[in-house]
Amino acid sequence: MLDKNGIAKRIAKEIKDGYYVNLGIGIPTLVANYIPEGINVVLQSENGLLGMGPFPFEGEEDADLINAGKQTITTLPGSSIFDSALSFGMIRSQKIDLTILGAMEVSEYGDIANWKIPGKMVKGMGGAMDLVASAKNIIVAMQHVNKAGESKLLPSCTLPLTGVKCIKKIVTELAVLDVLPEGGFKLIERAPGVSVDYIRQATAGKLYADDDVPEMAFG
Amino acid sequence: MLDKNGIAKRIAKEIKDGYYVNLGIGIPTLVANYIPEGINVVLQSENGLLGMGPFPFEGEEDADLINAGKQTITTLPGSSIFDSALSFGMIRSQKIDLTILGAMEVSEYGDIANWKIPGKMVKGMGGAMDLVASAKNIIVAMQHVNKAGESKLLPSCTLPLTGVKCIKKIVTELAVLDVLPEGGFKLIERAPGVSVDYIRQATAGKLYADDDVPEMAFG
Amino acid sequence: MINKVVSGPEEAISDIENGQTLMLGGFGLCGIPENCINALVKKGVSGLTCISNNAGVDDFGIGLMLQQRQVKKMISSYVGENAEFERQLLSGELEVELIPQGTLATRCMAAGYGMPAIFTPAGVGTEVAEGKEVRNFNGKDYLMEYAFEADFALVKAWKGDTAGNLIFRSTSRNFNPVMAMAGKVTIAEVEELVEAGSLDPDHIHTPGVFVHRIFQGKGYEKRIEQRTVRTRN
Amino acid sequence: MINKVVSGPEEAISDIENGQTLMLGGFGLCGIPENCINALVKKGVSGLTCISNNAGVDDFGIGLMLQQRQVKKMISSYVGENAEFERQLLSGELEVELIPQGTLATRCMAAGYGMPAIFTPAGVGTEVAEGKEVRNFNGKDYLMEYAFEADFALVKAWKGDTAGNLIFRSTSRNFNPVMAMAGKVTIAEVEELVEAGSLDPDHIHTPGVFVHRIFQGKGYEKRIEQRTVRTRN
Repeated sequence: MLDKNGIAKRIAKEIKDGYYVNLGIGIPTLVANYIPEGINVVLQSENGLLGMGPFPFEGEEDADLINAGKQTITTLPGSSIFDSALSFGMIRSQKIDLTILGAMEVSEYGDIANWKIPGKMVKGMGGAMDLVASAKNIIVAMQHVNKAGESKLLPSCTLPLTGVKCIKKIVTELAVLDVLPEGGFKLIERAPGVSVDYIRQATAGKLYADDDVPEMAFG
Repeated sequence: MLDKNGIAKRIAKEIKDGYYVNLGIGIPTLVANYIPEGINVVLQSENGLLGMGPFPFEGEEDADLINAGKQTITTLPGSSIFDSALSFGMIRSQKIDLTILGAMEVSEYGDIANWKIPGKMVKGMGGAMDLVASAKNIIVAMQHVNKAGESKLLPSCTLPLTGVKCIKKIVTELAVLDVLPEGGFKLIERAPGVSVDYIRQATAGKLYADDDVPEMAFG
Repeated sequence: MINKVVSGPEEAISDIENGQTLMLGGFGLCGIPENCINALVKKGVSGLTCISNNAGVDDFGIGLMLQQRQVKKMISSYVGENAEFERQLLSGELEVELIPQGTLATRCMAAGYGMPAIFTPAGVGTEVAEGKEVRNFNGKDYLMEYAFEADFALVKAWKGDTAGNLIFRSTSRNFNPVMAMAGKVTIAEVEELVEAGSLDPDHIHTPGVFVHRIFQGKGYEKRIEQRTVRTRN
Repeated sequence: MINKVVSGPEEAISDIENGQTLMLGGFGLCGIPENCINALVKKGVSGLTCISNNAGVDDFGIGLMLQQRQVKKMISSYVGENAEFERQLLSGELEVELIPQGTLATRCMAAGYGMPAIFTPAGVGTEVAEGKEVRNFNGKDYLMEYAFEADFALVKAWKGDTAGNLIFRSTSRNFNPVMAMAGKVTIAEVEELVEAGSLDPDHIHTPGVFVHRIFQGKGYEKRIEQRTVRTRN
C-alpha cells in the first residue's frame, strides 16, 4: 500500500519529456518532487504562470509570486506571466498536456466529484471544473477508500459532479486503473504487496482485471 | 462650399476634452491637424495603438510603427501598444468616444455604405464594419454629391451596406446634418455662403430645415 | 494625454453607492486593491455585490468588508479560509454564487471585449449548468455564459502612469487586467505612479483607455496567505 | 524548459503540405513572417488557404506566394495594393473571403482561448451576415462567428527565447499574438533569439506554450508601405 509520496512518485512516471503540466492541490503538488531527471517539463499554475519553480529559500518569499494554492513559489528560466483569462484560455484550448488532480469520487464512466459535500461548508470549485472539462489527459490522484472504509471508485458518483466522462486514469494507494470508454475500471498495476482481490473489494464500480496484473515499478 | 480641410476643421469642433478618437482614412485623417489647443485627445489606430502622434521626421521612420492606413507615424507620451483583438475589443466595448469615417452613401435612417461597389474591384471593409457596428458616436465626413452630381444622402443606400442605423451626424462640403431617429436628415449648419435651397437640392433623402439655419462657425 | 489621477482612495471610491456591483482584482491576497478596500470599509457603503475570485481572510482583503456586513452577495470561484464568511453564509446573511475560475475570468474578459456572451465547457453536466443554455460545437457541449456587468472595477497594479496605463508585477497580475477592462468605471491603485511617457508602450498590460481613475496607494501590506519555503542545503 | 528551436525557416515549414490552412501574422507589411514566406515560395507548396489581414504587395509578403499561384483562398479584411491579386481574383483563379478586421482578430483569439464561437455586432444587416446566426442580447443584434482552425500559424516577433516565449515590438504586434495562439502548429520567427531566462516573464506577450517552433530569422527587409514624414521647421 502506497503513502501519498508513493502515489505522487508513480504518477510522475506518466510525465513525458516536453509536457506542460497542471498540478492540483494536495498529492498532485507532491508529483513535482519526483519528475525524472533529464525530462523537460513546464508546470502551469492557473492563476497565471508557466514555469513554476520550487518554494523560495527562507527570506526570499515574494508576496506577488504565488501558485494556485496561494503558496509562495519561484519561477524558472523561461517562465512567463499572464492574466487569468489567458491562463484558462490555454487550458480550454488544450495546450496543457497533462492535468493531475485529486478527487472525492470517480465513477466507472470517468465522472468526477471533488468540490462539494452537501450539508458541509462549500469552498468552491476554483479552477477544477475548467480543468476537467477541457484537459485532454487527466490523472486523478486519490485514496481508493474513504476514512469509513467505503470505496471512492463507484458505479456512479453520489456527490455533486465536477465534470462528466473526463477521467481516463486513476492512481490510488492500491492501484493504477484506467477508465474504459465503455464504462468500468481496468486494473493496470497493483501497489506492491496488494492483491487483485483486495483491490476488487475496495472498488465499488465494475473492475476488470487480467489474470496477471503487474506490480507497480518505480523508476 | 468647404474644401476637405474645411470639412476636417468643422469636424474637429466636435471633439471634446478627454476623448478617445478613431480617425478613418481620407478626410478624417486631416481632422488631427485641427484639434483645438488645450484639448487632451488620444487617437486610436485600430491595428493596435493608443496615443498616435504625427508623422515622423524624415529619416526617423520606423517600419514597425504604422497606423491603420499603413502610414509611418510616431507615438506620444502615454501611448500603449496592444494586439488587434484587444484593439477591436475596446472598440466593441465602446471605450472609443468618437469615430470619424468617410462614406460613399448614407441613408436617412443612418445606414452607411463605404466598402464595396459591385462590379468594381473590392478591396475589403478593413475595420469599418466593426467600427460602425460598435461606436456610440460616429461622424461621417463625406462629399454631399458625387462626381456625377448625384446626392450621396439618400432615402436608402443603393450600395452594399457597411452598417445599419448607426450614423448620427454628417459633415459635408455643404452642411452639418443630424440623422433623426425617426428618419430624415436635419440641417444643423450651412457652409459659408451656401443656401438651404442649394443643400435641399443636393440631398435626395428627406431634409428637415428650420427657417433660420446658421452658417458654420470655425473656432 | 488624458489625466486620470485622483488624490487617493477616498476620492476614487467616493461615488460608490449602496447596492452596487463591484469587481475586485486579485487572487487570494495577491494583487488585491488594499487601499480601495480600506476606503470602502471606512466609507461603510453596504449591500454590495462583489465579483472577486476569493473573499479574503477574516482580517484582510474583502474579509474586512464582510466583517462590516457590507457585502450582500459574493460571486467567486473559491471562498475558503474565512470563518466570518462561513458564518454569514450559513446564517443566510450572505448570498454566494460559486462559478468556475475560468468562467469568472472569461466573463470579465467578455465584458471588456464587448462580447455579450461566451461559450465554455466548464460545468457541463454539473449543477453549474442548471438553467443555462447548452450548445454543441464539433461534438462537444458548451455552456453559454454572459458577460459580467460591474458598476466599478477596483484593481491593483505595480506601476501606472497619469494616462491610466498599467503594468502588473508577477502573479499579482491574475484577474486585474480582465477586471480593469470590465468596469463601467475602473479605479486603479498602483504602487508607483509615474508621468505619462515614463513607461515603455510595449510593456503596458492594461491600456489607459480602460482606466478612469488612478492613484498611488500607500502602506501596502501585501500579506502572504501560505508562506512556503525550502531550506538551503 | 522545453526547447523549441529549429535551424531555420526551411526546417520550420518542412511539413506544410499542399491544401493546408495557414495563418500569417502582420498588418500590411508590418510584422509579417518574411523568412517563412520566402521559404514557402522556395518550397513551392500550393493550394493553400491563407488567413491574413492583408495579402501583401506585388513583390513582397504574401504577394510573392500569389505570384507563384500557391494560394487557393485568402481570408482577409483588406486586400488592396496588389495588382496580381486583383488579376487572379477577377479571373476566378483565386477565392477571397472578406471579413471585418475585428471579426478576423477575434476568431483567431477564440481559437487560442478554446472558445468555439464568439458574438460580434460587426456586419449585422450587411452581406457579411448572410447565412449566419443572428442573436439579440440586451436589445442589440450580434452575429455568431466561429473560431478559426489553422494547420499552421506563422508569426514574426522581435525577440524570442528558446522556450518559445515571444515579445513583439511596437505596432508589429498586431495580429501576431492572436494567431500565435490559434495554430495547431505555431512557427515563430524572431529578429533576436535568446536563451530561456533572458526575458523578463512580465514582458512576454506570447507564452511559449503556444509556440511549437522558433528560429532566428535573417535579412529582414521590413519594407514600409506608406512612407509618410514631416519636415523639420
